[in-house]
Amino acid sequence: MVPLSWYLLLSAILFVLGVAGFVYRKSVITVFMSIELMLNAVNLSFVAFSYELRRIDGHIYSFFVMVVAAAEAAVGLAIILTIFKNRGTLQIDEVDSMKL
Amino acid sequence: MLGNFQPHAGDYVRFLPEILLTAFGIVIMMLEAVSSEKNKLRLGVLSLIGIIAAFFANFWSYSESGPAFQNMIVVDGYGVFFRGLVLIVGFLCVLTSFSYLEREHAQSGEYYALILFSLVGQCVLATSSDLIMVFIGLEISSIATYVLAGFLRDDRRNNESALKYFLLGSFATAFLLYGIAWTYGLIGSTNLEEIRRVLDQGQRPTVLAGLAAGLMFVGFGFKVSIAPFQMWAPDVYQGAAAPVSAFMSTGPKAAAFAVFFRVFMTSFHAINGRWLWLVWGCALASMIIGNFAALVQSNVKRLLGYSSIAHAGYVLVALTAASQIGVAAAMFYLAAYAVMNIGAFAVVSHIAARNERHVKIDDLAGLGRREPATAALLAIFVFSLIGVPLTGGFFAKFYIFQAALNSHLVWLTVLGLVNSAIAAYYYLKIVVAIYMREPSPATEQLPAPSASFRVAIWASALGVLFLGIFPSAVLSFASASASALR
Amino acid sequence: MSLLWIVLLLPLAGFFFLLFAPRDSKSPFFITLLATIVTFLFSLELIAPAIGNGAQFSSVIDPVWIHSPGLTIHFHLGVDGINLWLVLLTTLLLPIAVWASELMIKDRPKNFFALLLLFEFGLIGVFTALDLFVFYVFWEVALIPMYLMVGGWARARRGPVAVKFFVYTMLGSVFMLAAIIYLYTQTGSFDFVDIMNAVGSGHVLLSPTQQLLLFLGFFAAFAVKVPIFPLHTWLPDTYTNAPAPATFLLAAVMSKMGAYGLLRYSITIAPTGAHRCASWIIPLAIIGIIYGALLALIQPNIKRLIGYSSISHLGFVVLGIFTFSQQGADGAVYQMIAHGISTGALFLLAGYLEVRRGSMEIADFGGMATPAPGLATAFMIALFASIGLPSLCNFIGEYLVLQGAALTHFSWAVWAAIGVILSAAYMLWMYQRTFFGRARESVASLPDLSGRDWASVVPLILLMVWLGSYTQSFMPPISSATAHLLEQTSMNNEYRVKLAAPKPVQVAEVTNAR
Amino acid sequence: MHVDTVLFVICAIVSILCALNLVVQKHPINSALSLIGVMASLAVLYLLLGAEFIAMAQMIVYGGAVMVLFVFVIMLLNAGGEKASHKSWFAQIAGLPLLLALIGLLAFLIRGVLPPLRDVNFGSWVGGTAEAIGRVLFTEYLLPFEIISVLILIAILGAVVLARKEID
Amino acid sequence: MNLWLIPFFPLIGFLLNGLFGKRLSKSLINMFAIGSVAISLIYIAVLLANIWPINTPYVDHGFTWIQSGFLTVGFDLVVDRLSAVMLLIVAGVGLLIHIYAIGYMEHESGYYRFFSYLNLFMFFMLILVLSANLLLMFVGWEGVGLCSYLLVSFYFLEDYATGAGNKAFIVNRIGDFGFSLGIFLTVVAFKTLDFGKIASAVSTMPVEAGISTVTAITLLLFVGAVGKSAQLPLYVWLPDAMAAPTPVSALIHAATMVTAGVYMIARMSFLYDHAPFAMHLVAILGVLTAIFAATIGMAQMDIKKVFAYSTVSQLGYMFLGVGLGAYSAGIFHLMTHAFFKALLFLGAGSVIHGLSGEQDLRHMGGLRKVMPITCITLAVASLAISGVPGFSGFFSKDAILSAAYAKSQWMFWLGAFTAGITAFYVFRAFFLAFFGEYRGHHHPHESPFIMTVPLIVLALLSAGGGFIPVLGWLSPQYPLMEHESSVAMGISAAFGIIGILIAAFIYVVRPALADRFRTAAGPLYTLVANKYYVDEFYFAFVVRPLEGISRFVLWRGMDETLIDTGMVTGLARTIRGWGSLLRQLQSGSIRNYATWVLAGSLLVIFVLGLVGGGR
Repeated sequence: MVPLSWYLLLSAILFVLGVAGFVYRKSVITVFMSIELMLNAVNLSFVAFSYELRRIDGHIYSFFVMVVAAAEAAVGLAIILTIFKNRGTLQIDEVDSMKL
Repeated sequence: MLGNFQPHAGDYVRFLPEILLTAFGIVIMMLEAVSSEKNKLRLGVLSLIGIIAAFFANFWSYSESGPAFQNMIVVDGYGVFFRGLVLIVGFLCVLTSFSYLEREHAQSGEYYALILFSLVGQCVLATSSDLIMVFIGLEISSIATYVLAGFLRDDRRNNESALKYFLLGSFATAFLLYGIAWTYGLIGSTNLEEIRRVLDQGQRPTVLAGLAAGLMFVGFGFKVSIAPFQMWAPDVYQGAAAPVSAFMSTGPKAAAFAVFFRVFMTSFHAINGRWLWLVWGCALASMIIGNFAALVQSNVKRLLGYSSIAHAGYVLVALTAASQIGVAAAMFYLAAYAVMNIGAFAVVSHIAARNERHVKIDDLAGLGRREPATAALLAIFVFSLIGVPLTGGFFAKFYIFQAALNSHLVWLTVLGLVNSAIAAYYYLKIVVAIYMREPSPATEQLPAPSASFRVAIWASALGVLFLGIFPSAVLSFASASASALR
Repeated sequence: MSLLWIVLLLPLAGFFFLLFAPRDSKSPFFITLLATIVTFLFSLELIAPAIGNGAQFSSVIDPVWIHSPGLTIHFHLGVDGINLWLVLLTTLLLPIAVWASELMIKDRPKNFFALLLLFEFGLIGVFTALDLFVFYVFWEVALIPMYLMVGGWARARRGPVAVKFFVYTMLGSVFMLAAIIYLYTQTGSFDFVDIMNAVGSGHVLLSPTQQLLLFLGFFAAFAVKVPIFPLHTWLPDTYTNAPAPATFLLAAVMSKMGAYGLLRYSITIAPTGAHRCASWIIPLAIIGIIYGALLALIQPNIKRLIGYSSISHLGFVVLGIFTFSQQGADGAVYQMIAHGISTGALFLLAGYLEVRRGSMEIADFGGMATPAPGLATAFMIALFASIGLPSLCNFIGEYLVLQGAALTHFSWAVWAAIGVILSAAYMLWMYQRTFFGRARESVASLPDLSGRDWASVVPLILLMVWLGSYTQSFMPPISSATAHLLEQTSMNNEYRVKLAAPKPVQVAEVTNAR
Repeated sequence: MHVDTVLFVICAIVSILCALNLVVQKHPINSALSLIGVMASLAVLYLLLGAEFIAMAQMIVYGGAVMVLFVFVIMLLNAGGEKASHKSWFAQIAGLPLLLALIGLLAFLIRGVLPPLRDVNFGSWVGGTAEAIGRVLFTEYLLPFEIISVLILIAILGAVVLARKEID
Repeated sequence: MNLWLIPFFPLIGFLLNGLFGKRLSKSLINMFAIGSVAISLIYIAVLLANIWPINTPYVDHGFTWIQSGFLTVGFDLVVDRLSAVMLLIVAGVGLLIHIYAIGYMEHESGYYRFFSYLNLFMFFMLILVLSANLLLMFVGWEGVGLCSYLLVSFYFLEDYATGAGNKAFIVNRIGDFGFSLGIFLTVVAFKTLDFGKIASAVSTMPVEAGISTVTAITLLLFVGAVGKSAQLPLYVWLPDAMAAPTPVSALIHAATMVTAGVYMIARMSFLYDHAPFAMHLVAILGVLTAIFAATIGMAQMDIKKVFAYSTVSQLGYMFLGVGLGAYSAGIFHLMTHAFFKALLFLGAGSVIHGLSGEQDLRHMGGLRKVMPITCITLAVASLAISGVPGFSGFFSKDAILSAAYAKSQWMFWLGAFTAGITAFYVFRAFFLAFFGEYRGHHHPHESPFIMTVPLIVLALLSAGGGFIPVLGWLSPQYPLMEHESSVAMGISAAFGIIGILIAAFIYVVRPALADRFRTAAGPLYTLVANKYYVDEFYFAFVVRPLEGISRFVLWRGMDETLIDTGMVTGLARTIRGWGSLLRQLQSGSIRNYATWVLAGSLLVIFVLGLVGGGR
């Protein structure tokens, strides 16, 4: 007997933790993973809501989100590779040559 | 039972532009592998053909307008307008890219393919009538653009701009997605019309609707680079190659605005009392941040990046008006902005030598003496960006502020107009450079402008002047199709 | 093809034709000269109908320009007694400017001539526009070429001066744009005539508050353009650094744009606002008169001096307009024309001085009368015209303005008339230091006006005498037009003031604006 | 105490702890592993919510493919731990309060404003079968399903463009 | 008959000489210059003969000059008995002086320029005299000022000349400021500027006790007169104006232009009659100026300066006359003064000519032998101005003084005393120039025929001019005041003769006395010799402060610092400051940007979720 709102709360917490990871982690890869965490949290909300609504569109959404996540992962990691090739570092704070 | 889900011909006609673009993109991808270094140009031409084909398909689909694929997309005047707009943007950007790719010795096949695919995403955005399509279209256009931003993988600025755009973009997309999730949970559907219907009934708690709208606002606001989500724009536009910046600042932005307006004017219309003030503030903030910060820039690309923030602010004024005229004004504005901004970026990419060494305002000095024609056209673009009459920029601004005043937004209008006057200051620095100073080394050793470049800027200039002098046609179409957003 | 079309489009046609002319040859000059002269000849044809029609607009053209659901704009142009002479002034002075430019502009002459033609196009449009949207369009169109001329050919500080000039004007005009659009949202039309009818007949009622806002919106643009103290500081820089022909046009015709706008639009559309604001505008005008004169007194640079003097002169125009009296209005219009000719001539001759000496500093001159008696004489005549010697042009304007002021409020006339004393002081002092005395060797060998130069000066001198001694050839259309205009003003004013007491319901309130 | 309550509590705690670990860990590899933990526990929760297919996909696509990719890249670049930096001071200072505000806001909205929803008990609704998903995917969601292939195409193309070595 | 022809001829002369003079021979220039004036004089004579006797003003309505609203100003000319007298004086004396100038200017450069200016002057002067409305009169009024400026700075290579020219014009402008205000007020009061209409309008009004509209108008117009006719405190330009060639001094600064003020008041008498206060003021200022200038005249060493101050003083007399209501007396004196003062100047001119430019009395003396004609004519003029019975000056001055004697005693005594002083300094100059030993180092010679003839003619006029029945002639317009008191006659004549005797005693009988007096007077003498330091005063307290304030307070302070740097540039700098502040947001760090997005999302959610209300 778990009220659904707990699930939503959990997803909110995970979402915020993802944001926290983005804001506080200094390694590009970890930052990227934090985004994945946020997407997962969103997925949880989708699934939870579709449970409430007794409809499976939510599942479809989370499925698409996974696909998108995978695609993003491919491209994102490729971008990270180029960064590493050119700068030899993954410190996100070092990538700030363009500012002001 | 599958029968009523069976797509029929009309659906394909309405979706034809996307299909064509995809097909051409794949073909180009294939040819890239087999074609030799010298006939790369053909790929470019091929992509141009693809875009033109899609453009006509777009018209055809207009004749067949209506929803398609179980209301996933809807072809209406509004959608067709923006599809046409992004296609024109793509066309001009491909043209400007020719000499750029040649200069940088980059393999062009993927480039054109990516542009075409990104256009697919933007077309989807323009016509999408379901949040799922919004999400996917946004991702398609964005991911393609991330790659384009970092296309020269050995260029540090390209990398950085790609990384920034990618990370922050996905970050914002997560917010958008969360908003979609809440909308779904609240409404039980993600069809825009459906959302509107449900919200109009007003049983749902508007606070949560506000939450959903807010989270989506973050996503859209980021894509169209309005304050307080504008940070990325200057860095990314500065880092990416000039033609890509031209593309990013016009195509995806226009498409994002299209869907932004569609969602907020259609779905969340019921609670616009909640967001109008917010938009008011964001519009003003964007104009102020964009214009004021641009005053102190010396790098033309970065300056244009800031100015793009300001222009997004102007468009947002139209959203604040929240009226038919407002929507029409925004459509017109984005069209005008597209042509003039692409023109400006095109000239910049012409001046900037290999690896874009010359992108400072000082590097433009004396262009008027070296290349009178190019200089004159650049002047036209700049004056249009300022908003001088007989250019598209002026009429767009005029129309936006007319819409604003129609909704009694007196102060926003006055402040916005004062902003546009202040903006004149930094735009004029460009005119001063090209006409009132002695030639710089950059302009001294300027390569002869390539044919494709000439076509691109002349086309843009003609577009600017056409929109400025004979706006009737576009305007009528815009205000007629604005009614799509009730 | 109405006549006004020809007058308006000939310069534009010349402009496009010029784009294809060879760069390094005489042909740009001849094309431009031809275009401007033909324009002038055609513009002469405007006189007869304008005088015939009296207060009504003549040789009107009114096609639809922009037509879309919810927005229809007519390209409405017309001529009446007020703008008739301003148009003619423009079309007359342009050939003279071209004539002088051929001598004074050596760098990229083709571009300069092209800009001159574009400028004429814009200016004719500004003066004849009868649709507020069209007016604003031309208002800016006239600004661009002037900006480029000032910036591209200035002798020093090119960028800063030009940008200051542009941004300053732009900052003013955006308020006018806001006012125009707001007026549209209230009246549903940009057409000046329609608006006047709607307002006059009471179909549209503007509350005093709205009128005040409208008026201030227009005023911001015009005040900068005139310029009215304290918005004048763009003027000395611009006038001093701009190339001589540009300065000539700036002072002679462009400075009239603002005054014309004040007369034509501000006081008619928002009379109540105008009447309210007159209480502080007139002091500003008078301050401008005296202030400009006092500053002219001690300027070390001839162009700067004349620049400040024209601040003073235009103060009279503003004063005349805001007396809301027949004499004042007539005088204002007459003063516009007179100032255009006299100050124009002064700047033209200053240009000839500049060409000869390569400087405008008074200190670099002295004793010019000995090597160049002709130049000295011409300058002397223009000078006396400009300080309002009776029987020369400026006197009529200044007299009528002051007379109007005296009739409204005698002390205004007293203060303003001080400017007349000072004008003699600064001009004569400058003349003494520039032309009198023993010629220094630095100027001793400078040439006198050539016949070619005289050709550009003589028409102006003749006009000074004509305008000054026989006003009947110019005044009747002006009077009838201003009379009509003032009647509208006062009628609308009373009408509104009556209705304003209980605030009309259908007036959209300004206060609920976000 | 009902069983799925227990399961929920356990998985929730595990996921939150792993997520926290992701945030606090200085070395990417640890973060990656803890992210996998989050995903695993989420998969369980999906099952509880009757989303079998999604649960499976979660494990296969996410836990399997995506995270492996991450770990692979981390190893490839043998990305070391983070160095301290004093740039982005704004994030350091303002981050925490903003995060707390956000979670507080969300919590308030979920607990305070959201109308009471149904309770979750395992097995009461099992709509998310592969069959059901497939049916919907090829009927209502046909277009998204088709068009997302373009996305994947782009991903491939982009990865190739960015990651491949210069041939010439 | 067309009155406009009268000024038209000189205008033609001006145009011909002005445009083509450079290429014309001297004889042709003379023909045009003299001819035009002569023709217009003849035309005047014919005209007057035709409309004789001018009982009603003869008005000639020309074209409409200005027409605005109710206000109509026409190019209307009028001849009545007053302007008839004035016309004859201007044209007659003008002609003589033109002729004289031929000789005087023979060796000057810019010969054609000089005569064209003179013709232009004649044109404007005749307009002034003939005008039938105030504005047209103002045209002449300013026009003659222009010519005076042009002729004073005729020697434009010399700074003193050009300076004097500027001074003349600007000081006149100050007067004209008042005059123009008078015009405005007239329109306000009477809605017209036409003399006839104003007169009829005012005739119905009562005589004003205190200061009111009509008084204000008259006073403002009088300010103009003060400037033009060099009265206190605006007389300062006239002595400097002696920088002009002598014929000019004779014509403009003695005979005609400077008397315009008097003419104007006589012309506007219908207004002044209604403003007793203004009249009183005119009289007082007149008599004060008379004595003031006379005292300065005693100590001047430049022969032309002496006569200049005497002009100022004599004008004072005229104003005294008109101020007392004795318009005809004032005009009468105007005429006689035109004769003898023109003669004085021309005589001085011929002396200067003979001494090739020498003007200082200390370098003259004993000239009666070498230039007898000049000497005799000058003697006649001196006697006339001293009011020696029988000579013209006697009658006119007597007319004024007897009016004063009747009206106010103190004015009379002051005037009479001034008459004495006048006689003294004029004869002082005369004796210094023609008696004693020659103290200069030039070779004096008598002037040529062309110059001496006008001298002789004027001498005859100065001698017999008193017998011209001007008073009677004007009596229909300005009724005579029947108080020819023999007392006044006697006293003034006595003063005059005493003055002459003193002068003779000091400068002829005992020349040594002069220096002793000078030393005895000491500071008083220096004070007078330096014209009471009025010029210095004006310079220190008007010109300097004005320039200083304009330069430092208004230009540097207000315009450049406060408005331009402060307001304009300041605003720009502020905005740029904001810009460089806002660009700090763009720290370039991804994490900061994300934090901003986070903050923004919070704001958005907060506003949308919790703040916004229904619209």
